[in-house]
Amino acid sequence: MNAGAGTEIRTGFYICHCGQNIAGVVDCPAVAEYVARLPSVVVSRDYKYMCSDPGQELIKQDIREHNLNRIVVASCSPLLHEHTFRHAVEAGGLNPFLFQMVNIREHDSWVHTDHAAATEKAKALAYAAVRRVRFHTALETKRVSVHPDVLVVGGGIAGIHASLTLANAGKKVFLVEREPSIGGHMAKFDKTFPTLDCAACILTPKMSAVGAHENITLWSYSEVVKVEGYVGNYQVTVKRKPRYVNEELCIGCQECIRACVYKEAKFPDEFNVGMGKRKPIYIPFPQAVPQVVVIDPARCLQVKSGKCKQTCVEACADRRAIDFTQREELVQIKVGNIIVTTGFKLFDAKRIPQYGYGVYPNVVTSIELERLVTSSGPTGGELLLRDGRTPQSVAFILCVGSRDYRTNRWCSRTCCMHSMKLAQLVREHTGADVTVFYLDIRAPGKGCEEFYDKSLKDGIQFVRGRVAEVTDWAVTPEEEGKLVIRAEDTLAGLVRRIPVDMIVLAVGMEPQSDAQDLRRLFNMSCGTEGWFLEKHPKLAPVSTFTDGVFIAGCCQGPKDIPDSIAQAGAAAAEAMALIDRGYIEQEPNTAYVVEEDCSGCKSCIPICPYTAITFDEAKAKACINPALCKGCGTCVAACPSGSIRQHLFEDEEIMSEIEGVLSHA
Amino acid sequence: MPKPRIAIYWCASCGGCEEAFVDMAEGIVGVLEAVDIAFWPVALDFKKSDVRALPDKGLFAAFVNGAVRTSEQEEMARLLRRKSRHLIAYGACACSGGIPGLANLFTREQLLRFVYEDAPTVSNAAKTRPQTACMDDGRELELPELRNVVRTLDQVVEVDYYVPGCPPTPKMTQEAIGALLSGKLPARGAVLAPDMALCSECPRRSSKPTDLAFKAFRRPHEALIDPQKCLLAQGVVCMGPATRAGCDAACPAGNMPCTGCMGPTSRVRDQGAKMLSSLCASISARDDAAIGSVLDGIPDPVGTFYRYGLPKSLIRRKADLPAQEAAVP
Amino acid sequence: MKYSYFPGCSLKGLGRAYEESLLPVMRHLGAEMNELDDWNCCGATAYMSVDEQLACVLAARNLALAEKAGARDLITPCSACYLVLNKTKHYIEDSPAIRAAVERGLGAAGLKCEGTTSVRHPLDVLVNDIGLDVIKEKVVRPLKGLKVAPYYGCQVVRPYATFDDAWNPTTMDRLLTTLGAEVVHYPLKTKCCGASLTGTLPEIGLRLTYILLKEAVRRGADVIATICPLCQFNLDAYHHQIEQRWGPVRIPTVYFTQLMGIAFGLPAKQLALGRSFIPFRMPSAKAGEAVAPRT
Amino acid sequence: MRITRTVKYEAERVRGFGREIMAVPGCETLLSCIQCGTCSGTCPLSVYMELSPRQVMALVRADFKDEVLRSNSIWLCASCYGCTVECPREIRITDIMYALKQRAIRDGVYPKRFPIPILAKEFTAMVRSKGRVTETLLVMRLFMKANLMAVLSSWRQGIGLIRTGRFVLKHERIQRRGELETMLAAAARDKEGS
Amino acid sequence: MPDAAFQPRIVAFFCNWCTYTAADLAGVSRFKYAPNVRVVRLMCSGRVDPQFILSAFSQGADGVLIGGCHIGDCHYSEGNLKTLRRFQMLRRLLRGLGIDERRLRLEWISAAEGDKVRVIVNEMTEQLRALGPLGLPGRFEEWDREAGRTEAEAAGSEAREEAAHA
Repeated sequence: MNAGAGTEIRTGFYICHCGQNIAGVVDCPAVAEYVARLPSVVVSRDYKYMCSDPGQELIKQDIREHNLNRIVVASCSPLLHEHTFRHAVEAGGLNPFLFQMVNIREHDSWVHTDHAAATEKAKALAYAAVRRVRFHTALETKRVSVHPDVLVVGGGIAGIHASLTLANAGKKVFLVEREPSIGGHMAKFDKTFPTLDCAACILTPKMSAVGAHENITLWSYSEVVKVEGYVGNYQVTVKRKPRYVNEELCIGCQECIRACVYKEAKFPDEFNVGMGKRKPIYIPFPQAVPQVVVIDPARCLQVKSGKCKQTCVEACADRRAIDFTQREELVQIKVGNIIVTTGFKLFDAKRIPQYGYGVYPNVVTSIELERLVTSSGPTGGELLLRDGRTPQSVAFILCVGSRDYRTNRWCSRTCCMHSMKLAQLVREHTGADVTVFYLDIRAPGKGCEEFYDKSLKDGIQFVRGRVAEVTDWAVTPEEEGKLVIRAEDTLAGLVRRIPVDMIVLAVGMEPQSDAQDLRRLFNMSCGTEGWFLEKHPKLAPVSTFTDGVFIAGCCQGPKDIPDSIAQAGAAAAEAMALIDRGYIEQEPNTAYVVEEDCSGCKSCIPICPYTAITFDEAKAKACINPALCKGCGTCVAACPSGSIRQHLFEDEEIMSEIEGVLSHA
Repeated sequence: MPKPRIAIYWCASCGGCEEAFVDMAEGIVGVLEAVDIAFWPVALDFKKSDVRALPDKGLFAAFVNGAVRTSEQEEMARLLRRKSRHLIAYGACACSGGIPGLANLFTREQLLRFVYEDAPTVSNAAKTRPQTACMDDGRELELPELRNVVRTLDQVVEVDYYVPGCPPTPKMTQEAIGALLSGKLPARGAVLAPDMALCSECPRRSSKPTDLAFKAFRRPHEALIDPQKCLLAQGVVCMGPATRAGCDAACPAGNMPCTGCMGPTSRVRDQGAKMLSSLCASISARDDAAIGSVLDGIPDPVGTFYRYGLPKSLIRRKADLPAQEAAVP
Repeated sequence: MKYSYFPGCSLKGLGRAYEESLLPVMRHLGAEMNELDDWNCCGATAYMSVDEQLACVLAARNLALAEKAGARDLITPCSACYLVLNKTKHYIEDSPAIRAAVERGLGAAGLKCEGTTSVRHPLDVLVNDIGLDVIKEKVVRPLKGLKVAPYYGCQVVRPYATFDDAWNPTTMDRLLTTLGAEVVHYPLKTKCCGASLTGTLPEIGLRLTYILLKEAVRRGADVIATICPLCQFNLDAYHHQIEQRWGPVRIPTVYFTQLMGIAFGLPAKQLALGRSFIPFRMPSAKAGEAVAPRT
Repeated sequence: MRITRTVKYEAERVRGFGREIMAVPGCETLLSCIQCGTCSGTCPLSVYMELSPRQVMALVRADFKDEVLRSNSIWLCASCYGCTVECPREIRITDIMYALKQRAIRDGVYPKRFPIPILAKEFTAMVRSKGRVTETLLVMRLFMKANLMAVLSSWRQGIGLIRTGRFVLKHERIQRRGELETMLAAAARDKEGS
Repeated sequence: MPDAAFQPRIVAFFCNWCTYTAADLAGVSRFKYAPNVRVVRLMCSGRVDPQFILSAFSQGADGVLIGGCHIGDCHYSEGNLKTLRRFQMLRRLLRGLGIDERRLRLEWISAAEGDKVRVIVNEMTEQLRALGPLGLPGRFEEWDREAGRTEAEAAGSEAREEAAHA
């Protein structure tokens, strides 16, 4: 099966047209002709789609018919199809690592316009691979078992759905949520577009299911602080912040809250985005899961000063759930896969001062309005201006912190529909005139265009134009005492001034402020905008560049609830695929010490970040533990006597590749 | 059966390698019993014509030391190549250029001007320079031409075996001759020294820590060197890890760092690059400025990493020097 | 502290009260102002409208002169000059064509512009270099009870200035507060006063000015503080025409440097307060005391 | 009621005009303009313009040179840079307006008795000859060229300036006027040459 | 005067996780850049043995580009930091060897920075074009011409001497 030493090297070369993707720029037949004349090349062909079944069949057939023992395929990125062709090589009866791939699509035809230069480049790269592959040897992949438990980070709707999907399939899940309750942004919504069904009605049962599920360990008020290991075998450290309430003992009766020394709720309440009040001891919201109170250490007298009558402890009586001795705790768990669903942050409307948020009290954000129209909100669902009047006219400004080069370039995707939903709720609650200032209405989701149509028919006015500013200075009598919007109605071609009572800013979505830390923690990538980067925008939308780490929901980019749930399900399925197979195959690209060459100089030992290299005192040689080696090759480059080598990236292989790329103009 | 004939010749070298033969002491007696010395200009009065007179391959072996930098040395290298069955590059200069190889950092003109004019100890008001030809008493006299580029022996003629070191130790020399005579030879082109780095035989080896991280580099004269402890662990650049064994770690044993005269192992193409790679990877500094100040401790990277091997390194010579320079008039 | 000083044409003409108050204030704070030798007009908005490259060459001569004088900072009080000189620096950096034209032009006069001199507004220098602490120490007569509308005008904070926000600048607000004045909420602080149009299209320019004055009055301001000679003239000189059209909106407009001088206790005649159409008076406890000479 | 036909024919487009304007530093982002109207909404003078700044941008991008150069919009721009700092696509609209003004003057298509381009030209002429501008003299020249009646309506300002000691009748000028002339000539000559 | 027709050769060593992926992204995004770069994929920039760089130069590269993950983002924790240290010393070494240090470039390019690949490759191509060819293989040949010359001469002088002795 393997070409042993001394065996004649017989190489097969295949160049893929990829339809016109490659052949449109690179002269594939010319490259094939050129390679055919290179030493050791027995077969050289060009073909329309190498990754297709007939393309792969070609390789298999040639291996048998021409007794090939090395294969080179020039096509797309190895990150995309290396596995495909390795399988084909293996199916043809050859060790899959006697294969080398040449990237002439992403690195050549797609990025160059000069056909002649691109063809020459393809020849050089092909030549390099043909030279390189001569040194390839047969290798075996390593199999590592996959730990069946899964960590889900973030308890918004995506995390909840992913956890339940996995748990219902019998997998054990750790769900870690930073806030005292799961639920995320969705828990704050009144109704959901385009169906106008009540957010709480569809979310609450799922939240309770998480709280009650025997396969889910819910750690709220906790954060992941360290991730070690690799796919199938992650060791994760979770920080559990003290909530000063024993979760096992608390039954959520809230007697303690009533008993708190603070008689009145006086601190801004996070759930109502600062518009409501709570006490130092509180439950985040009525449907919170876990149904357990939490003590705010920044507000509680006992925590802050140790001087409090502790009436809460008294009220809890013999349940003894309140525990001021609680300290931060680090817990270690082992999991095989991680699903990151850490969500988004809302754009801070103060960053666009022209809109007067924070200056004019009746300029509110969309999420504030959401709380103001909810019956569980601070006003009991009555939409009022700050002075208690009912608004007669309300304007929505869309794309606040979206599609703007100075803040966020992207479209936040949900604001159009979200605003239309709120506009309908405003009309329902107050009958006020509603004007929506928009740039483009984006309503591509299922049922969304119909919802737009309904909004138009309901008499909501849509003005196409980005609002330039919101002021409180009047030019005409009807503007007195109102907020005045100045904008060009671009469809009418007129600059307009429009006085209204209330303005709602449809703030966009942003990556979480600690997204960069999370990215490092889980070894993911972020796009330039800061959203977590999927492995492939189409083919691997919930995978990341780190195997066994998946993403779902808005941490990957703005999306609505149905899309978040769909991704969460997909991420759960990806994790399950790994768990149910039970093992993963690792690239055999580990480094190894050639013992008889090693002088025992120990130079390599401090180089390894994984402590995979140890010094064998008895033999006075370095020794690499292949199970710990991740294959970076840094020690190979560092070994001063050339005694460490690396499978798949041997010195001779790389050197011949360098020689190859340079030997052709 | 006549004894095999050998030749010993020097090119650009300090004479230390010739000394190494003598340093075999009584060992040389055994050698002389086994071979006839047919050519050894330093010690015995043979002429070039005597070598010419030999049939091709008439010499069993020729040991050539020194780098090749004059026309005469090239000529002699070719002659000895033709006349000998085994041509041995003997010593660091012949193997990899050695100290004379550092002349590849300068042009011939720069060298001549310094040596004959600018050096502080020179008094040469007439600015006389060596000439390749001149007339004296009506007779034309010739001097070999100094080349622009210093070369290793194998950059001029094919070499069969290498005996590295500055100079090779008597033990290595004896072993090499022994191997030649016994016919128990490795593949052609091999280095007749252990193919392992020097640390394997260094007396200080056990004192090297496994968590070395360089905070600063010191040159030997800048520090009081602990005679027991690994030199690298003391921040002194020791080329041992990137240098062949075989010298019994004479320098570290004598409280000086290895400077790399034995050249790299067979697996390394460029000794300096490898040492640089290993050394720099283990610097503890983490940002540009801090790394820079650690590196300042190695003020002459070329001289440090390529003390004996510049002509044999991947770049061979200072690349921006003019390729050709008019021959000395 | 030594600074090079580029007055610009206005500070020698209509806006001379600006220079006449700026220089004593800077001197009082120990800053030396050296007027740039043989400076020329920056070109303002008008030259840019005719030929951009030549406008940049024209402006670059001043930058080159400042560099030749070894100036690190060039103080430029006029908003238009400040914008044009900064814009020229940006254009020289961003546009090879303009850089080439500037090099050719300056080269012909044996000059060169390498961008080593920063163009600074006195407001920036006063607050960010000299500092509010130093200024506070010099205040001997706090502007207690004086309600000021801080008016920055358009060009100084945008688009090249880096010392403050383009929409809601606050540097002068903080300075005025330090002087003891009360700053009124004035959302029009960067709205255009229409100065470049008042002379040519009075109907349009006057209306823009009127809104600024009206809102300052409506928000209870006693005085408008400005940092631009054009704004000052525009807000000050056309009250008659404005009143004819829309009724009285009488409020004085002064340079912030004049208010600084008053707070520092500098003699009124050093501050050129008499150069305004609408006289400014401190509403002090001793009611009726005029800081400005009556006219 | 007068009825006009407003169809635009391809022949009316001046191909490459948009591209020429976008070559002004910072203006290449005009291609990303999403016609949101923030410029018009921000502009204090858009309400007087024949074409709103947004429409100017659209017409420039679509190569409708004449429509843009002949409109009063470019001359009403007071260079307050509000649009430039507010544009969500960071298009340097003010600078585009300058580029349009230059081309209008070059092509001579600006409204003839319209005072703003006259001011620009007078200003430029004074700077070229004296190196500095004397505002009072400039205004008087402008009034004489554009509108003699305006002198009469501005008498109050004149009197006020005399009273406050700001009415200057002597030209401000620089010393090395030759140097300035050399510089501008050198820059202009090579520009034409290239 | 830089030769506009000169096509510099750049060997690039890109790490698998960040820069190689970024180059793929540049492809997917159809960013166009100069065809002068040839990418050798390694798992980590820490695998870049200085021998590879010198070898590339000695075999005709006019420039070498190393691309790795940003500091702090290395897939292998700190491989790129080791590269940074080696790179700094290599630049000093190149200076000593008479090779313009701008011919060796180290760039941190994350998987998301497809456009940065375009910008850097174009920039480097232009810069190398301005620097002109390094052309080491040609230089080696030129250097060795003086030695080759004597082959014939040697034969000639030998013959002459022999004639004289005869």
